[in-house]
Amino acid sequence: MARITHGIACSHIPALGVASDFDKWEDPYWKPIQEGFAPTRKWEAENLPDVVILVYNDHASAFDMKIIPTFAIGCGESYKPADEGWGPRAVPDVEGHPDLAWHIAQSLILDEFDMTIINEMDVDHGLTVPLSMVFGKPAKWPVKVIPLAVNVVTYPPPSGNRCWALGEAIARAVESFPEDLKVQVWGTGGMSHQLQGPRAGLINAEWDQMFLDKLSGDTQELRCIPHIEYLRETGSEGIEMVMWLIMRGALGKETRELRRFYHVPASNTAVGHIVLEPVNGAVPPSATVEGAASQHLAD
Amino acid sequence: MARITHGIACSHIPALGVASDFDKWEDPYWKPIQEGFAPTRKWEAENLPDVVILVYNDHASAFDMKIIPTFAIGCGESYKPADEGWGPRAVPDVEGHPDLAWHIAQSLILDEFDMTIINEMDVDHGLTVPLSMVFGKPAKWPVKVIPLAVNVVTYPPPSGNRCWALGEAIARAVESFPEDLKVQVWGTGGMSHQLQGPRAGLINAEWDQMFLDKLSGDTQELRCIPHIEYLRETGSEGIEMVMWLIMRGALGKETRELRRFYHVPASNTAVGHIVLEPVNGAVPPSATVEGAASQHLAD
Amino acid sequence: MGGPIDIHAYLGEFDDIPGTRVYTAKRARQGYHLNQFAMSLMKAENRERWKADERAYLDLWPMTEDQKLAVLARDYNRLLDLGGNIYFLAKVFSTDGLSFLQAVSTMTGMSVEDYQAMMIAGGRSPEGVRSIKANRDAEGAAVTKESR
Amino acid sequence: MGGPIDIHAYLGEFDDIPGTRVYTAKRARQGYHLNQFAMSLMKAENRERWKADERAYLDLWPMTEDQKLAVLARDYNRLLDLGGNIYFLAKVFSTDGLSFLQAVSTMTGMSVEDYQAMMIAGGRSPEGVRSIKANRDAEGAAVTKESR
Ligand SMILES: [Fe+3]
Ligand SMILES: [Fe+3]
Repeated sequence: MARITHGIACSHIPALGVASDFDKWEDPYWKPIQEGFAPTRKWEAENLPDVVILVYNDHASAFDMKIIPTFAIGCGESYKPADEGWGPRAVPDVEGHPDLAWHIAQSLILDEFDMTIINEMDVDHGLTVPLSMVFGKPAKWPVKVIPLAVNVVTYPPPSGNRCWALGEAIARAVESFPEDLKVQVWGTGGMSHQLQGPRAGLINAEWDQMFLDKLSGDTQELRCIPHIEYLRETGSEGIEMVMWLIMRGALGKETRELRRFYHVPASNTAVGHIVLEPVNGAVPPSATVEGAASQHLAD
Repeated sequence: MARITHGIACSHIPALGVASDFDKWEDPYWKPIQEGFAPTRKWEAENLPDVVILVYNDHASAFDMKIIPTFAIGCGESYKPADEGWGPRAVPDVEGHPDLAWHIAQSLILDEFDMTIINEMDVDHGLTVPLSMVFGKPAKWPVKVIPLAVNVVTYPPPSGNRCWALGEAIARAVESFPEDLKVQVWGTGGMSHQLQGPRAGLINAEWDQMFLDKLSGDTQELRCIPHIEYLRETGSEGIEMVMWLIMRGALGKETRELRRFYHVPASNTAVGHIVLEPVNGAVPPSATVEGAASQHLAD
Repeated sequence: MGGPIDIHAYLGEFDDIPGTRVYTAKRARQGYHLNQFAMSLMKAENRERWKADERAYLDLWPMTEDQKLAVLARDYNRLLDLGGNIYFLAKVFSTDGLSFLQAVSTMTGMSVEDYQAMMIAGGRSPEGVRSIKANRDAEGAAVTKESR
Repeated sequence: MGGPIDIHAYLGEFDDIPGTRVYTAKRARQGYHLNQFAMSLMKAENRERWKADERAYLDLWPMTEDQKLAVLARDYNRLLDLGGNIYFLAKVFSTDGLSFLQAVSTMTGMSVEDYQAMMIAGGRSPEGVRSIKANRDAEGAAVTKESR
C-alpha cells in the first residue's frame, strides 16, 4: 500500500535555479540559502521517497492563454525542462510515475475533482527549482515525480479550501494504491512576493511566519484565507501559497514540523521552506455517488 | 439580469450533420427525424435566446491524448468547425459570448468547480450537429454559443452527480450576470448507442424513455445513476447522457416537459430530444469560502 | 452516498460487459501513439501523405507492429484490443470515406446490410448482453435445472 | 461558509490594492495577443527573428499600437495596464538577458541598486500599501483631527 510519508514546502524562485546551475552557492548573497537547505538535503537522502507529488504552477510555459486548467495532473512517462526564454535549464529530465499518476487522476475524478489529465508537457522553474533545492545537482533525479499544476496566474485561482480538499482526496487516492510506495507531497511557490507594479518587492515576514506556524498541528484555519488576504498581505504573487495547502491537506488531520527555514530575500522574494510529518494522517471519507457505488461493489 | 429560460437535450449524431449538409431530409430514412425536430425549430424561433450554453463532448478533435480536461468552458470570441477527417462541415462559424462565458468561468471556479478555460479551439459534430437540428441551415447561427466540453471519452468521466451540481452552479452564475440576457442550456449526446465491438448497435428504448421521463418534475434520481449502469444498459457511448444532467441541473428544482421526440435509428444511435421549462428554478446556495468572503463584502 | 471510492472495483466492473472495451487508463496508455497517429489525419496534408504510402506514414509513429498491421487491415476490433479508441480511429475510417455505420458494422460480424436492418428494426436488445457474469450464472442455473 | 458567490464584489476588491494589477479576465482579454506574442519567445528561432527586427516581429501579432510601443520601450508598468501578465512578459526580459530582479525593479521607480538594497534590508513593508480605501480613510481622519 502506498503511503504519504512527509510533506515539504519550498519556494521555487527562478534565481535559485540560476544559483544552482551556475554554482553560486558560495556567493555571500546565496550562502545563507544554501545553508538553510543543507540539513534538508541530508534529511531527504535518509528519508528518500519513491515518488514526489510535486504541486506547482506553470508560469506561462506549458500552458499559454489558449488553455488554462485549474488542476492538471501529469500522467506521462517523462517531462523536459521548459525553455523560458533563456534556453532550458541544464537539469535532468523529470521521470514520471504513470501508474500512480493515472491511479490518482482516476480516483480524483470519481471523487468529484474536475482534473485535467496531461500526458505531454515541459516543466518550468516552478517544478525544477524545488528539485534542485532538495537534491542538488545529481546526474539523474533520485525520485519519480508526478507534476500537479495549479492555475494561480489567471484569476480566480482555486480557493484555499478547494486546494486543501484536493490534498485530502490525494491522500485517499494514494492510500488505495496497492503497490508499496513511499510518497511525499511537495507544495511550492511563495512566500510573500510581488513581481509587478510600483508595489513590487513587498515582503511580509510576520504573515509568512504565521502561515508557517499554522501548517503544523490540527488547525485548519489556513483553508479559510480568502484570495484578497493573500493579495493585500503577501503581494500579488503570494497567492502561490494556496498550493502549499494541497500538500498540507494531503498530510491529514494533524502534522508535526520537522524543520523550517525562512530567509529574505532571494531576488524579489521571501524564501520559505518547511518539512512536515503526519501525526494523524486521517482525512474525511469521500461522499460521492460513484464512491458509494464502487464501495457497494467492493463489499 | 440574465436568466435561464429553457433547457434542450438533443443527440449529436454525426450522420445528422451529413443529412443536413447534403439535404437528405426528404429521404425516407431521415424524414421522421426531420419531422420530429420541425416543431422545435418553429418553437425555438419564437423563443429565441440570446445565448446557448452548449454542453457537449469533444470527440478527439480539439483535445488529443496530450491534454484531457474534465470540464472545459469556451471563453473565446468564435470557434471554427473542426476537420474530423472528411474536411470541416460547411456550417457557419460559432460566435461565442466572452462576457458571459468569463463571468460563468470565474464564478464556477470560486464555486469550487475546477474548470479549464479555453480561448481557442475548433468545435466538432458534438457542438455543431445540435445547432443544425434546432436552427436548420441559416447563413449565420441566430444565437451566441458558450461551448462547455465534458470529457466522456477517457475514463472516468465526471459522475452524474457532479454534472448535475455543475448545472446548479451554472444557474447561480447566470443569475448573477447583470446584463438582461435570455439563456438556454443544451445537453447533447446520447441516447443509447454503442459504436464499438461485437455489442455495437445496442439500443435500449425502455431505459431511454425512463431517462426522458425523469428529466421532468422535481425528482433528482438521475443524478445517482453510476457509470456502470449507463454502460450496461445503454451501450458504451450512452455515457454521453451525463451531459444532459448539466442541462437538467441548471434548470433548478422543478421542470416541465414542453415536447419530446424519440426515434430509432439514426446511424448506430437512438435519437432523443426533449424541451424543458423550469417550473421552479431554485438551486441550492453555494457553500464555499470565497463565496462567504465575497458575500460579506457585498453586504 | 458516502464511503470511500474503490477505483479497482469501479474499473473491475467494466470487464464484465460482453463485447465491450471501455477506454480506461490502461487502454489509453497502451494505445497512446496509435490514437495520436489517427488524430494526425485531421489535417488534409497528413491525409495526403497517408494515402500516398500508408506503411511509410505509420512508420513515423512509435506504434507496435501489431498496431500497424491492424491499422493496415482496418481490423477495428483488434485495434480496440490494442488500445485504440473509436473516436480517434474515426479519423482513419473517415479518411477512407466510410460512415460510422459502415465502420461500426465491421466489428459486429454482420454485413453492413444486416447490421443496418437490425438498427432499423430497433437495434440490438440489451437482453443477454448486460453482464458476462450474469450470463454465466444463468447458464449454470439452466444446466443445473436440466441435470436434475 | 455559505452564501452565494458575488463575483463582482470579489473582483472589485482587487482594484483597492495600491500599485497592483491583478490578472483578471478583463486584463487577460485585453492582453491576449500581447501575452501570446511574449510566449512565442520561448522558441529559440522566434527569439532570433525578434532580435533581428523587433518591430517587424511585433507586426505579426494583432496587438494594439500602444501595446507594441510599450513592448519596444520595455515599459512594464504600461504593459501591465495594457493587459500584460508578468509571467508572459518574463519571456521578453529573459530574452533581453535581464533577471526578474532587474526587470521588476524598473516598475518601482527605483534604481536596480536601490531596489536590491531594499530587498536585502527585508523588502517593502506592507504597511500603508494594503488598501487604497484604508489609506484614504486614514488620511481623512488625520485631516479631520488636524482641523479640529
Ligand atoms: Fe512561482
Ligand atoms: Fe457524441
